[in-house]
Amino acid sequence: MRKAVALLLVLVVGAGFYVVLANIPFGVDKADVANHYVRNGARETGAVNIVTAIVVAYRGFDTLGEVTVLFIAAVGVGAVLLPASRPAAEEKTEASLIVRTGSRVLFPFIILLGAYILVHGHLTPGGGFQGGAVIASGFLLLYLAWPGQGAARKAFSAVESLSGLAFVAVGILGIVYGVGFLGNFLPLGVRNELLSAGVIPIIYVAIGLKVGAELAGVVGHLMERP
Amino acid sequence: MVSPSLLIAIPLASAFAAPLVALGSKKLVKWIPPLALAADLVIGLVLLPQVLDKVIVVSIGGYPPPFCINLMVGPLGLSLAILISLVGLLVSIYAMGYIKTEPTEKYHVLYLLLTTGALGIVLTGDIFNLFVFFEILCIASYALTAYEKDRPGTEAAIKYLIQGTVGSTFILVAIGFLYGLFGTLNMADIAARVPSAEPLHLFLILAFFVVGFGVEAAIFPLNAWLPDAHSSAPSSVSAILSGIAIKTGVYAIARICYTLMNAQGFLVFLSLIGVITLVVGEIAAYRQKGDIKRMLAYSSVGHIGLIVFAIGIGTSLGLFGALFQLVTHALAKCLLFLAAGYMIYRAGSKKLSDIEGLGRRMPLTAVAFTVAAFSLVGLPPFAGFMSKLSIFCAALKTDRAAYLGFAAVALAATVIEAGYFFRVIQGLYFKGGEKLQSAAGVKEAPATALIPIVVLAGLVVAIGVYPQLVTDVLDGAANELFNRAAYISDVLEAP
Amino acid sequence: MEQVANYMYYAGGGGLILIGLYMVLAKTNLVKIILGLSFLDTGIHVLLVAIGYVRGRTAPIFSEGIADTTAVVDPVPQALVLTAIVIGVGVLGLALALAIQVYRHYGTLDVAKMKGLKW
Amino acid sequence: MIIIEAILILFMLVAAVATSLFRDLISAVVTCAAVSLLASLLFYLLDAPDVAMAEAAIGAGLTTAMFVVAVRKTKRHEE
Repeated sequence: MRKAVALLLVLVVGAGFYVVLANIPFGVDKADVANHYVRNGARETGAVNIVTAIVVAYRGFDTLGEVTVLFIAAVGVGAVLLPASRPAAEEKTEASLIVRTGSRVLFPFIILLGAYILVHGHLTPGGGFQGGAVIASGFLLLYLAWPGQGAARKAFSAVESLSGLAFVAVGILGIVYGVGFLGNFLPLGVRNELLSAGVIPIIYVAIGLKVGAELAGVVGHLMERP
Repeated sequence: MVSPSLLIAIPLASAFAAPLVALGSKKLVKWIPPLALAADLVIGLVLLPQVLDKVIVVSIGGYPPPFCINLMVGPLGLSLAILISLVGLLVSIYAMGYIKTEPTEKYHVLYLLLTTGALGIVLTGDIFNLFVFFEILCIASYALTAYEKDRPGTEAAIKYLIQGTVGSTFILVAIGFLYGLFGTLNMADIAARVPSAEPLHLFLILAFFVVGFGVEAAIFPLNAWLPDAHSSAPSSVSAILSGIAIKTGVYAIARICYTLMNAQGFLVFLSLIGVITLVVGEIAAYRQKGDIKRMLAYSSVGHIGLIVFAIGIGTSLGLFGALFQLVTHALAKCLLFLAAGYMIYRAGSKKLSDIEGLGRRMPLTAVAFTVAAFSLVGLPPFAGFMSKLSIFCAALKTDRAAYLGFAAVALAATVIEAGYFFRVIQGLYFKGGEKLQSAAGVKEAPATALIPIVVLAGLVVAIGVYPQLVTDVLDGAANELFNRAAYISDVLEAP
Repeated sequence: MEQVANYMYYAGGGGLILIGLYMVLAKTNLVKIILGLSFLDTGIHVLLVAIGYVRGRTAPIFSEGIADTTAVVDPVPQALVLTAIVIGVGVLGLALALAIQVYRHYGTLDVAKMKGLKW
Repeated sequence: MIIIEAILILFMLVAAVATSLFRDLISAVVTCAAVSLLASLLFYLLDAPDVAMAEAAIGAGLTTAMFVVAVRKTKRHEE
């Protein structure tokens, strides 16, 4: 019964998809506002990766909202799970020697890779989200190797807070400089150089640290709590 | 001049700072939401005269509107933002003493971000940005519903999360389709291009939107999560969910139907959904003889139905009535949940039979509860009377048989509503005398709870006696929603 | 063949959404339902990126050596999807935390066996 | 080229159906990760390298880890 109703609803929704999608041709240029970004994005923002230019400069407000969503998820996972009882956490068996040694060797490289990705967000594919996710997976490795160690919970929440505040502070500095919230008030610099594109690298590093700390926090909460 | 973007930046920055403050002292965190929301309230009130004169369009990022996200600070957005800050401020004061389950610092952060999400929804002028803020609101409410970590709360939260996420999916699909058809995400820009599209496609996209936002607004038949979530959450959370969160869903539906899509043909259908929701909600509330919060939750479903019905009338007067009802219901239902919260806390039970007779032990709380209940039923001289009256006037003025019929049904539903509220109030004052001897410890709520309760009760009476407090602003707001050509030109021709 | 080439990405994304929707509606195991939610997300991401794709163009990155006039695909849906992916992982994390909590209370992940509140 | 893309999409859908059919939740989670990985390949083919990276790191990596943790803390088999 439940399955039949579900199937019927799915079919109705599918029919709706079909009707609309049939009218949106695939692989054809229908971009309108996007053409402005493509033509002027690199010049206006200084970032050669147009996706980064959109994510951080043109639609930076979305990104601010979206790191907030992740922040809520990290706080919320901590709030809805019961607090970890200390003895239970210590009972866990340690991982094997291979895992521990391996993660000790790999961890710095993973963090380095993550940092590279998030610093070069305006020049190459990648950026804050991807770099942050890589950093978080480095911490996932640490959790696996040393379960129940609590991996510096306070440091995580401090990084989370500071990078979030840095993001908002850069936005408010925009108001102070008269270019509006989240506007760019720094010189654009030379294209394709690491220190170019105004506030984009600053904001993307803040996003990367925040996303990394938050994802690591979500995974950590899930793994540590009973 | 203060920048309206501070309305969102201040609560966000405060929420981000809260974990740092918590590292120093956990006691201080509970002061953050009231302070941030008070700052917002002040900014909103300062901007109000200016906005009533001329709308403010703020480009975020410093590029002209179709190319970046803009805030549309018009009479509608700003009046709702003021309502959200006001209600949010009062509930946050209440929560300072009410929330005792650990980790309290996380509660306050989540609460502040929930209100931030609501503020973003009403102020933004970009459809994808609206989705992002909607997600902020939803995720914060899922987490807060499960905050007590008890059995009903957790179960209600997972139900709410599943249904809400499916709803968000529909919204995102609709946004994708809109982008595929029009190549833009700015609401004014889309609105300007809508006439070029085929009606069938627009109808389907609108249907996806209404289903998506309808989950949060709890319109029938998407309201299954609401009674559980609103009755199982802590009372301060129920208050903000019933007062603010579901209203943002209604706001989004109204904004999309009027400004974005200009869906005149869809409005009768919307009214029909509203009336069905109203009847279902009120009947379900009447049948709740056990749990007072569940009864209040179903009553919220009913009132959402009434607001949606008024939105569907499709005249400027109808929109005015809808917004008026939205404001009065937000104030009154928030008050009911706050008052009920401490009655439940003192009586130690959610059962209607156990709070009987509390009227003599907690006089102020009980009087406030009565005021709010009378306002919701629509008795003069309380605020609810004026708002219901304007909705029925608007429905009668259309002179269309369908709306006259709907209005008659809605009136009948109001009678049902009066039935169950009078039952509770009768119990509060005239029953349970013998039980009170044993419950000698039951005393009045503490000051942190009484301040918001008394202020809200005062507002409900003040608006009822002197409706001009809000009618001028709401008139402007209704006109903003009704006059989409002005909206488009305000945004796209902004300097 | 032409038709297949034109609509296969839409079919992939839309199909994933529909499979996810079916799992959410028909399954009773909470982890399965949450897996369905994850498919809903992934499906939309594929759909959105496919809507922004333009044949015969390159990725929207003007690195050194690539002229500014190079034709690129639509970058906006990609930016939206980046945002949506991160939102999705937040929701999933919270959902799984709640599922663990539900299991602690009920000892089962089967939503049909939860009698606390009406489903 | 189109054939390869079509096969990838088909694999993705098959993996998704397999996820819904598996009784063993760990297997279901692994096929779900496969769906994410194939989606990330599709993003790459659709000229979206940024999205491909994010989907591979977040969708296939971290989400899978979270699912595995959740399944380990609850019950492994769907009854």
